[in-house]
Amino acid sequence: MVPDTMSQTVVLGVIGSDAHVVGITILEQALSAAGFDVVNLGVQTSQEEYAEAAVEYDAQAVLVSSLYGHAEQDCQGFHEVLEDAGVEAVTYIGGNLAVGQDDWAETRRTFEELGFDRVFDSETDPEDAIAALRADLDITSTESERATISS
Amino acid sequence: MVPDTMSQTVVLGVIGSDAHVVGITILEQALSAAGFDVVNLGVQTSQEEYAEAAVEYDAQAVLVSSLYGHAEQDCQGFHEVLEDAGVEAVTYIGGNLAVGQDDWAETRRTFEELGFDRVFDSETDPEDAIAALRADLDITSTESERATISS
Amino acid sequence: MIRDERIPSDELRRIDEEIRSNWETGADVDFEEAIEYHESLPEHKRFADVLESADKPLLQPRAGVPRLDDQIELLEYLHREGKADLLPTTIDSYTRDNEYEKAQQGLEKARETGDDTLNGFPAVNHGVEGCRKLIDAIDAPIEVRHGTPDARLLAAITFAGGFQSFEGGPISYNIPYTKRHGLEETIERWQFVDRLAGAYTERGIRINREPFGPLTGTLVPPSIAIAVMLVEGKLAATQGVRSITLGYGQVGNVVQDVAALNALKKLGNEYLPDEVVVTTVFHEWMGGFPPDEARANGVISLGGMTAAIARPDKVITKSPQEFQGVPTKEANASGLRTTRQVIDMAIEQKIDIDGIEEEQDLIERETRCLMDTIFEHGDGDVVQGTLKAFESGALDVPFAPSDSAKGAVLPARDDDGRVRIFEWADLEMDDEIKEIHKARLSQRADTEGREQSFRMVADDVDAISDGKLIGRPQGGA
Amino acid sequence: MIRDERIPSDELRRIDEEIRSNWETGADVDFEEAIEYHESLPEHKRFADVLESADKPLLQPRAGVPRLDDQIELLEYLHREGKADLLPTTIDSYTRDNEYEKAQQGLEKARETGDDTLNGFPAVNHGVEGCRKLIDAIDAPIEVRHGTPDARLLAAITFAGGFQSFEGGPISYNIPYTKRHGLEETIERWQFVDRLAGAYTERGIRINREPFGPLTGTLVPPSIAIAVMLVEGKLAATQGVRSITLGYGQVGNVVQDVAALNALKKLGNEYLPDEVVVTTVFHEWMGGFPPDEARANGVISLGGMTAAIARPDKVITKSPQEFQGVPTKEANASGLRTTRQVIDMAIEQKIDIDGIEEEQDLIERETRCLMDTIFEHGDGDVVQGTLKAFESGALDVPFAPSDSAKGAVLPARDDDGRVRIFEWADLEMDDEIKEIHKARLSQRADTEGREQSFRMVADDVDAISDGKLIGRPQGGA
Repeated sequence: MVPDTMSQTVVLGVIGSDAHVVGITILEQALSAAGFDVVNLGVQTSQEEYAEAAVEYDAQAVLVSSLYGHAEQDCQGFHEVLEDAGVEAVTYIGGNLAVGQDDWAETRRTFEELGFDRVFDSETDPEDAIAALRADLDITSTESERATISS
Repeated sequence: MVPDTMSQTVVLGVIGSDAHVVGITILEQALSAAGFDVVNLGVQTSQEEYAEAAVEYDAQAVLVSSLYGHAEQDCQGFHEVLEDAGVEAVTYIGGNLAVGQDDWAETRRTFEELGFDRVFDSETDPEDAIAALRADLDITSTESERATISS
Repeated sequence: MIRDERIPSDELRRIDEEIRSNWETGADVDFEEAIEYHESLPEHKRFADVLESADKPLLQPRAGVPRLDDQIELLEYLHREGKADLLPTTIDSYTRDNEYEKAQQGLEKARETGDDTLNGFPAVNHGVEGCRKLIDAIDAPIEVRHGTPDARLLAAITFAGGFQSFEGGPISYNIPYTKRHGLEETIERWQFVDRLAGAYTERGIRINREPFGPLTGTLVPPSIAIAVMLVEGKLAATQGVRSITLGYGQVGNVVQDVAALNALKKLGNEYLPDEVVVTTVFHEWMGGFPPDEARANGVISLGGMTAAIARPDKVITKSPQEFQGVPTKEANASGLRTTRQVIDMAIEQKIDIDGIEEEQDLIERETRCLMDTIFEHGDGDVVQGTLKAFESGALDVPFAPSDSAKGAVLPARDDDGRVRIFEWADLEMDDEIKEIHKARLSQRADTEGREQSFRMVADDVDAISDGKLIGRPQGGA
Repeated sequence: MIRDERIPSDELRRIDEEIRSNWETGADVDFEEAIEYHESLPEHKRFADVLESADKPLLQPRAGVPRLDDQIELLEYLHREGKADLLPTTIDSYTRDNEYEKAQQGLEKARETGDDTLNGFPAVNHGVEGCRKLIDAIDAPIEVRHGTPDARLLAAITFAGGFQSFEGGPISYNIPYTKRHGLEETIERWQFVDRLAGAYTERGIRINREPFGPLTGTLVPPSIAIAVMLVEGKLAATQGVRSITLGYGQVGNVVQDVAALNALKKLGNEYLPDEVVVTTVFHEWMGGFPPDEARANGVISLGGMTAAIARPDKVITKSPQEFQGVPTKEANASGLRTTRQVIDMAIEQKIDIDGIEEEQDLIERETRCLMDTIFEHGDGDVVQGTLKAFESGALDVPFAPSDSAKGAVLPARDDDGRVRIFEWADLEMDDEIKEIHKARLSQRADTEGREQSFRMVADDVDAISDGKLIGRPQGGA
């Protein structure tokens, strides 16, 4: 195992009443394989559960997934809840974020305004999320590879 | 064989430049099985060829098939050609008789006005044509069955 | 402690009265009067009889809209234009969550505006009378399809309302549908549903019950699905159900799908009591569809071809608009007719494919391992065994959102496109069988020049919607 | 007396000059310059190379409109949206009848009005330059598809215009297409076409030739179709053609279709000279289609499934609008994508169906009977043998409109849906084989409780458009 001090902890889950589990299951596998410590909260996760887990595991990143089209309402006030709990992690959201995703630029802006650091569409590969995490958490690819080799 | 004096001769063919052969092949088989003497002129038959065959074989009926949508123009003057040749046979036409067969009643009237005794659509079973021939040529079904049995 | 035992009559009556008080329409249910209503229905509306006496696979779509008139019109259309043999009534999401008040608001809004404000037919709110108007109007048997963990009131009302078939079960409507409903709770709820169906059955009204075979709909290994079907079938039989339709969702490999349907039928007859008439239902591909109607028709047709070879008793069809969600009625009927054409062209042909028996044998061995572990976990009791096996992970379902299953087992396709198990986690299985799966996946890894990894799983999940069966690496190795 | 011998160079030149004077655009053909043009084409536009090196069945639709710009747009669309691997240019009916003047009028009217006044692309009228603009514009190989008994000028212009594949042959573009063109005449005409293709081939430009396998498209028994393919392949090879694609039209029974494609490939390699590269093309169902796009998609998908199992080198696809005639470009692309989806989902699966070898063996035996009788009729010469065998009826095609074939042989499906021969007329065949057909048809008659009769033929002709494979009696026996 990678020593705790070196590893980066990521909390992930599906927000709201959404029960789409396939995406985060695969993301969990990809993040683990890439050397991250993953806390998978599963589907139908409330804003409070994200905040509690982020505090408990001292997470560097909170990844929110939503595929059933109600992401915007489910994420109202999410960043206030995180802030109140003292969470300073980067936040990403990804999935089918609007019912009719005609204008992706607008959808992205909506979620950036809600406070997310990055917004991904449902076609995003796990690798893209991993690359973004490495950039945002200041991990070089080499470091991570070293970690994988030593594990 | 049925004696010549008892049998009824039917001339059939596909008129104009039409090369659809399946329908008349099946009709030929059905008419033969029902006891008629059949002269099958095949596809791409001209008005003159019908008239010549009707005279040569002393036909009681001339059956015209058309499936490519140009029946009306192919049949212009057909009954004059038959009359000039001295043909007194009943005449039937069947097939896809108009390009857009929306109004079948109108299509039927068109061909009746051209001189055909009966007009059939492309869904007609051979049995219907045979029943019509028996009625028009005054053959009882029993007679025909007797003929079939004696053959 | 909940066990696989028949609910006593007085307990049945007590629960029945209790749950009927959950919503006002519950008061209209009168069992004796309902029996009379069912007896008045003509033969061709008796679901179990129609299904069990069919000489070729019957087709059934999915369909549900909030208003009664619209639902009648929709089902008439699918019957007339889609030539559906059996019809569905799909229930809305609020009713599935027992939120009858919200369903009522949605229904009233639908009546006011004419919009489909609910994603299904709120049968509880329509009540016994509304249901019977539907049954009376449609000239074919109709099944209730939903996804409700606690379907007791829905069952009480729809059974009294004249429906003679009811989809779902304690595992199959829990594990894939909800996160927090405990399995023990849903088993108890569904014992009541089955007992109620059993009560009708004893009076000569054989209510058909249909456990939901596809589970999570995503690369579920056949033996896991079949084991869940056998458990739910056994639980229903214990409560007196005598017409049970076991389900299976297409994985897309023809040999494996035919083998699985054969195994499902065989093991169903073996594990369920003799007095139960076992039938099978095949669900056309339940995973992601191509975002293109032309390609979707290809996926649907492969399902039709599989059905023509395996000859299940029923096929649940998909529509070419599957990608975008709820289809128009035209697209729904189109999926039915495409399936019908393929089945009718292929079903009279003798198509015996090599390797089906071998694959069926493997599926049966795997299923027996899982059934054995369930019986062992419960010391012979299926209910306790199921609870404990899910708890230990000895029984598991891939991609299960429920907290009641570990969801740790992961599937991947082998080099022939058959679904194998890549990550076993704690799933109970003979080592010999594990070796077979490992060897088949290793063969694929060799073909693709990459290691066995979760990447295969991820690629396979998207493969059919991307136009292939197997998620091969794109571009370079 | 015309024989299967190569046209001498001077004779080739004489005919070439003569036929090029039939229409003004003939003057623009310059063989040496044409060789240079072909040499300048990139690898991915070389038809024979692309087809012969493919590792899965390539898809090709049918498509032709009168104006050059429209044809470019149509082919670009089918390439981009339909993902067609190979493209077609279907020629109009006037050109097929060598009525270049009428084609010219139609083309001019099309240019004036924007309407499609012709049912295809009049390549002779577009001339060498017009053809090359098309070849230059489209990023894939393109084949000329037509139905022309005398295609000499069409070949001269399209070969010089950069097309590297040309459908048709002296039997397959005569017997099913026209009444009065003599077979001797069409053989002579096509010897020139093949010799011209051979002349290009000698210079390194391998023009692919594709005899039209489906013939009359209506329940053609596989052995008859294959015998005609072998004859046309041999005639082309004699004239120097080295890339030959033998065709076969789907009959709808999977086992028989796979067996026929296997036999076609095997016998093609056996009967044709070693220096010829033999490939195969499978035509999706050429008979009557259901008047319903949903059902038509089922028919198309069964073709895709068959192709996935038999793996021909090429598949000619149908569109869901087949019933109504020429499809929109969207429907045409849709037929391509449905076919692609089915093939791509099924092709990696190991699907070995029992009985294919046995059926293939029967087809091969039948074909050898027919080939033997052809050789005997001609005292070893294929041309004379073909002429005399058609004249005697020893070789025949069902539902042939041509006076050159008796058209007296009649097919019917057996109880499994395979096409057998019900009326042999004078077709040459071993008695043992006739007994096999008779027994299979008798089995069907027993199943249906009726006598073997032409009614079966009539019912079978309509069956697929009515939604079934076999034309069973409707209602009572």
